[in-house]
Amino acid sequence: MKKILALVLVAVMAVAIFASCTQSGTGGGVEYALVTKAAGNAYNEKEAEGFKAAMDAQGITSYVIKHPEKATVDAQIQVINSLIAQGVKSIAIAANDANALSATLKSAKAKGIKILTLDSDVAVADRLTFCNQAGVQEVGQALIDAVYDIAGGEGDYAILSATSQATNQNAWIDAMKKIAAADSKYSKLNLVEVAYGDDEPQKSTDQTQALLTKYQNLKVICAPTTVGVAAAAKVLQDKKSSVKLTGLGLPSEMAAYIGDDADHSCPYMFLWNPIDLGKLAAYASIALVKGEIDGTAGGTFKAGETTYKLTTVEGTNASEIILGPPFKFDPSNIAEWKKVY
Amino acid sequence: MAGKSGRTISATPNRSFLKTVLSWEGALVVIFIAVLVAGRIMSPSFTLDGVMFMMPQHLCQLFIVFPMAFVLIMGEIDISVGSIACLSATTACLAANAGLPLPLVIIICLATGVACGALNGFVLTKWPELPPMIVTLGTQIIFRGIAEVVIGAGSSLKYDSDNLSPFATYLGPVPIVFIVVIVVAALFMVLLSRTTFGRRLYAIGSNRIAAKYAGIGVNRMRFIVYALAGLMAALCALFLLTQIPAVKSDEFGKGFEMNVIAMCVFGGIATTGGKGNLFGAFIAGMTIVCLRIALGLVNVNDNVITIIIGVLLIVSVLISGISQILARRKLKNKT
Amino acid sequence: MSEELILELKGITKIFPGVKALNNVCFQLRKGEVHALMGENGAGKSTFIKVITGVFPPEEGQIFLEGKEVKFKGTRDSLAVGIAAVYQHPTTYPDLSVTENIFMGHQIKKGPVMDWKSMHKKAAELLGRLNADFDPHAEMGTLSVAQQQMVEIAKALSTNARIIILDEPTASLTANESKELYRIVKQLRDEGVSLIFISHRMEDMYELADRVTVFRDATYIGTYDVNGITTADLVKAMVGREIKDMYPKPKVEIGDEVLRIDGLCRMGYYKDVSMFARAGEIVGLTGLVGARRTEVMESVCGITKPSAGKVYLNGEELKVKCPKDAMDAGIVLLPEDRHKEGLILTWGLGMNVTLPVQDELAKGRIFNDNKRERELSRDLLESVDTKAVSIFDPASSLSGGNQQKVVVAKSLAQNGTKVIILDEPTKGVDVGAKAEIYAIIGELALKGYAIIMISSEMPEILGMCDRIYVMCNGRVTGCLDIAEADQEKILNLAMLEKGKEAVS
Amino acid sequence: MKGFLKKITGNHEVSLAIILIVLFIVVDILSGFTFHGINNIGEIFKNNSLTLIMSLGMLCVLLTGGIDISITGVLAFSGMSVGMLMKYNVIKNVPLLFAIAIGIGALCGLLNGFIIAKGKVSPIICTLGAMYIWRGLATVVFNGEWASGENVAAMSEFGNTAGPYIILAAAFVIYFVVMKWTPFGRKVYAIGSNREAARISGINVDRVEIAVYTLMGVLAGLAGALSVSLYGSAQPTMQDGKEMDVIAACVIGGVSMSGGRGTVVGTLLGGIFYAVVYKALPLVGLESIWQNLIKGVIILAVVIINVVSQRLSRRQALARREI
Repeated sequence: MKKILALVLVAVMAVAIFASCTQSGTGGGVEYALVTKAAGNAYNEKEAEGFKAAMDAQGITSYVIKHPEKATVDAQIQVINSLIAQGVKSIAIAANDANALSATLKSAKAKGIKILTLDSDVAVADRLTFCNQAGVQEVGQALIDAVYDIAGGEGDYAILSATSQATNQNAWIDAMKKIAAADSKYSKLNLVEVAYGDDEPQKSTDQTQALLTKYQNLKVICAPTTVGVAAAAKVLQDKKSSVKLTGLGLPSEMAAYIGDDADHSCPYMFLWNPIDLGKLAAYASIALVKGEIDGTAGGTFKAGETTYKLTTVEGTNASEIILGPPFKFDPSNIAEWKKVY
Repeated sequence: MAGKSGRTISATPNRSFLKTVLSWEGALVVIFIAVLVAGRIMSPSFTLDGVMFMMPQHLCQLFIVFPMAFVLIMGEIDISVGSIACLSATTACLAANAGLPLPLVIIICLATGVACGALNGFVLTKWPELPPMIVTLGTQIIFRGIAEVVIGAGSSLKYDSDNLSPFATYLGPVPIVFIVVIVVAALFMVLLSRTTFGRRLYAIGSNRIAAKYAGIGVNRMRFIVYALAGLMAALCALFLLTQIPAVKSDEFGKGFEMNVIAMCVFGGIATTGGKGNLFGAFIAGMTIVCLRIALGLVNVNDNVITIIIGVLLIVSVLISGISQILARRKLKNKT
Repeated sequence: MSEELILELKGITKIFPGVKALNNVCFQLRKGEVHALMGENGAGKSTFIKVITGVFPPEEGQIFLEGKEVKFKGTRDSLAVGIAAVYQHPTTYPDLSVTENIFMGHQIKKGPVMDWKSMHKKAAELLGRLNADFDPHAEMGTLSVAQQQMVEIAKALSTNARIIILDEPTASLTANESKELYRIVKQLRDEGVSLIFISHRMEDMYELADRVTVFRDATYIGTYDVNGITTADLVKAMVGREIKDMYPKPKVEIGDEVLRIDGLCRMGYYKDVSMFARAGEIVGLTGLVGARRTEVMESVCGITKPSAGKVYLNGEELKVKCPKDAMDAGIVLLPEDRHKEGLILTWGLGMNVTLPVQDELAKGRIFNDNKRERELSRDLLESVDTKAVSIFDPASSLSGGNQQKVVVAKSLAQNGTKVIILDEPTKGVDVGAKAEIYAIIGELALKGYAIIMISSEMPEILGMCDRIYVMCNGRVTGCLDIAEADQEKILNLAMLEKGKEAVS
Repeated sequence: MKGFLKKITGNHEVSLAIILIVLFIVVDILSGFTFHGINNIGEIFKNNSLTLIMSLGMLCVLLTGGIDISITGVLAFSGMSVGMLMKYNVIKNVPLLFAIAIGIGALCGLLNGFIIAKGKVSPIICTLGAMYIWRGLATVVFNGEWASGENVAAMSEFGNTAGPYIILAAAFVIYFVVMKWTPFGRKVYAIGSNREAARISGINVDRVEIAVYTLMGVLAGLAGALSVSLYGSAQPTMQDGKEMDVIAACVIGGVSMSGGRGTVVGTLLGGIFYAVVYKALPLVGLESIWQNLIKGVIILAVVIINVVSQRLSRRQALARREI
């Protein structure tokens, strides 16, 4: 009896495997790969959309976009390993952690795979170049100015970041702090805490509430992460709190909260275009594989109509490609942009 | 030396090849081969090199399958192993970053694991009426909590040294970790099926009170097994560090306990204790590893794999339930 | 008592996987009678009860209630027509209150919700009717077994049962508690309730029953008037043959003192227990249930820790920290509950027998020596004449008597044994197998072991032992030599509470 | 006085309530009397409403001697279903969405119950498998999408009304009545206390068990919809790993893992206890990083203290026994 049941089990499994196989249907060799931070995140989906658009525009079909199951390094390594085993030529990756991927990326490098990063960087030795969505300096400046403006020039503000290890959030926050320290204009602004919501809606919600409870005189929260800013916006708007919000957010997610009146929690916010970032990563991948650039600073390549240049990351000899300055979303343009991404 | 009535009792085991093949382990081997064949058909990258390349990351969990099988055979459960791996990896990182030599790093890592396991064992043997599920749930949160306090929430602690790289190398096409897993598997199999230690485990799992009356130090055995689970979790952490050279308190080893329990149960080990063997658990673990690799290579969403494992788990347990019910019916019809 | 039948079963057959538990059995119960149901273990009594209450629907046969045929699909149906059962092991809910235990399944409701107030009131009434003096709010788990049994009877009464079935109600009761139960049974009978009760104790039957029905090997043997049948005839009906020499005690030369227990205490269990046993001697340890005989012997064997006192073996003080220490020293315990403490039922007989000595047999004390284990276990099992085909048969497949033989074989496995402690060796063993076990015990004494036998059965104590210790409520109240011992003396000592004079 | 003390220490719920009140007052003083505000208390309930609601279902499951670790998988699947229905404008009606989520949860729970009761599969294994399945389906079926912001605006608005509080209160009142005063509730206790006896006294054990797991599913489904409305987002990984919090809340509240023991009031206190500590830590200056560590210590401490006090009272009873 057990035998028959076991055979049934085997059959069920075989069917399941082949069913899932046909579902994916990626035949042929894969050359270009994009690995995002995790499945589900709308921002990541937009990056993927841009990557796909650029590849399609170049007539390249041998590419794959992989969203790891969860926003963990473990899941990301699993995905990268399977790409290495498939023998891809380049991997563009938005790293979940700056340190943890190094062993995996080294073994990819050893197999001659071109590694580039976008959105969040890894240790510079582990990649050829980094597609930077916005210059650190520019983002820091835009955010601290927004805080200054919304707070009315003085008062307490807090930052709700992703994780304490998130490379770009940390860079932006550092830049904000440096700019604020350098100019006496910002001397009356007081940063009370940098809280971490780990890019989870729930934890971000909890952290926002904790900030409100802890600091009664809080005027502004600045959240330089799309997940954090959306969670904080909901908390503030639901509570009809007098605390206002700014940061980096997706227009489609934030449209409900953007407005100049008391009913809305966010007067304005910033972001670059993740679709463009995805496109940039795609063109950079192609350029690396074709040998147009080799990852050293000074090289140039064409992305559609625009020509991009590899610049040096401050304090290192590694390169990065800067997408452009952040874009401001306010009540006047949000309705239009929320349809785009 | 027959008794008064002169009745004799047979002492020859009744083994048959057919029975072995038709056992659950036999079925697992068939499934394992089916997965390999299906993988080969589906993906051109599913070659020996490809599989071996992807294996190390998945194989680490197998270290914990063996001691977990021991725990389950005793009729208990340990859901803190993932956290123990996390904490051991943390101490290993601290030790390595402090510049300690590799042997010392390894000792510190393994000692952390044993200490954590021993804490489980201590609490559970000091107050045997506590359910293992709740105690290890508590320590699960505590161990990870300690790692969190040490590392910081959401941050990662980098293993800042190359000295683990010998463990990440290959012997021909075979990764070192695979060889170590095989060796460990063999050791644990011998321990369970050939030694008095293993016999005691089955005795405890089948009837704890009778085991005590037969002179088995039940609490001593439990303590040893939980400490062993800690040790193997630390070994898992060590090898995982070669793959993921940084520890995040909320990620490292997370969910391992459930994956490992699933492998054990799929391998025919009953959570009620006293039943199952390591060969089944090992093959089940390898099947799941290869399934993950195969589906990963054809770019199937990892969640599909999760669903398949869930279905396999329930179906495999259902089969034994159903076959029992059917066997009973059959017997009834005979009489 | 009238001749009118309230319940009649005809041609009942019940089949379990592999066995016919009941084979064409019939039974008649008259209105207002107390009807005893007797038979050896495995004769089918308990199954029969479950057929009456609808737990197991029979494969064949009919049930008539007051002449009308009824069919029970579950206990719900039988309860509805007024049949209630009180099972052997109280089937209570230890975590719930007494009231709830009484009314489980037929709660009093006020609209959709339960009416706790009237249930408590009704429960108190029912308990009052049985002269029980505990609070219906009390948690069931805190009550004694006798009190729990009262609750079970109250539960039967609460359903207004016309037929109450008692399955071995006195098995775990003390003599006084049994008397209380007799009173209740008689009271119920006088109120017009018909009762069926199952018991192994002849005294129960003579005290209460009007008629007795005997089952053997799943078949119906006969129904007799209690006054019209002798004990010998009844035993013959139950066993199917005459038993000539029940207690084959050999003549043994009694040697030196082997075991001495001196002033052993365990807080809350027993106090100042002193006794000794000599080589070749069979020492009886008796008393009522709850005298804590088992607890003393478990401490001697290292299962529990005594709080004071010493144990000497061959004149040397023995330090026992765990059961293994006691076994290594040469003290072996055959526990009372075979299923729970003695055997691993899912294992083969062979592995069960060699479990305590697997270390000694193992190669290098680590690797199991399967060949040696198999040979040793086969020899031992044959030496006690176990009815089994192979040492790989699971222990669960054997009958109670044969399981007990496996436990005996297990206790013989190790070398250097000096003292064998048998805790209720014939409990739940049927009459035929009992005699065989007594024979084995006699042989063991002949081999020079010191034997301590805990038993509640007076005939077995008087038939087998050389000396008898009697315990009451955690104290040794006396030691009798076999020559001076009789049932009355033992009972007096067994009921000798501290500070009171012997009741004569 | 002695009797009073005994009553306090003898009853898990009472002692827990007292500890909770003391803790509350201490925290209130330490935080400069900001803790007792209605907003703060409201927030405590709201932030923990998912755990609290699911702990009711878990209570019943644990009472029967089972366990269900698939609840957050069910939560994610039902929550995602609701989120996607809204995102693609299929259904916008909030009550209807709640009903759908509850329906999905009920089906998931029914499946668990059926496999456990009829297939005689051990609950932890069945629900472990179910956890994998529902969590996986939450991603695969909806292609890994998220729904948030404007997509789920209607649900989100509901989350900001008194709705969640009412649902929470209603769930507890209903469960309190059902578990204490209806035959169904008592059957659940009976099964956990002595399964064989329950069978013999005519309780359809299988049916009750299936009902218990189905109810667990209902509550997990409800929690899924509630999660979407409280956090304004639905993503496949939502509430990952929180099933252990739910079990922990029950255990702290005095529910026995072996079945038969535990009350609705205890469960509520267990859930709040946890929540108050969680909320209080940052207020008394302990960094949030210590929260998890302290959480684990609390769980362990509560179960150990329980055993120690049981042993103590048994020892006292033995010492009183006359020999």
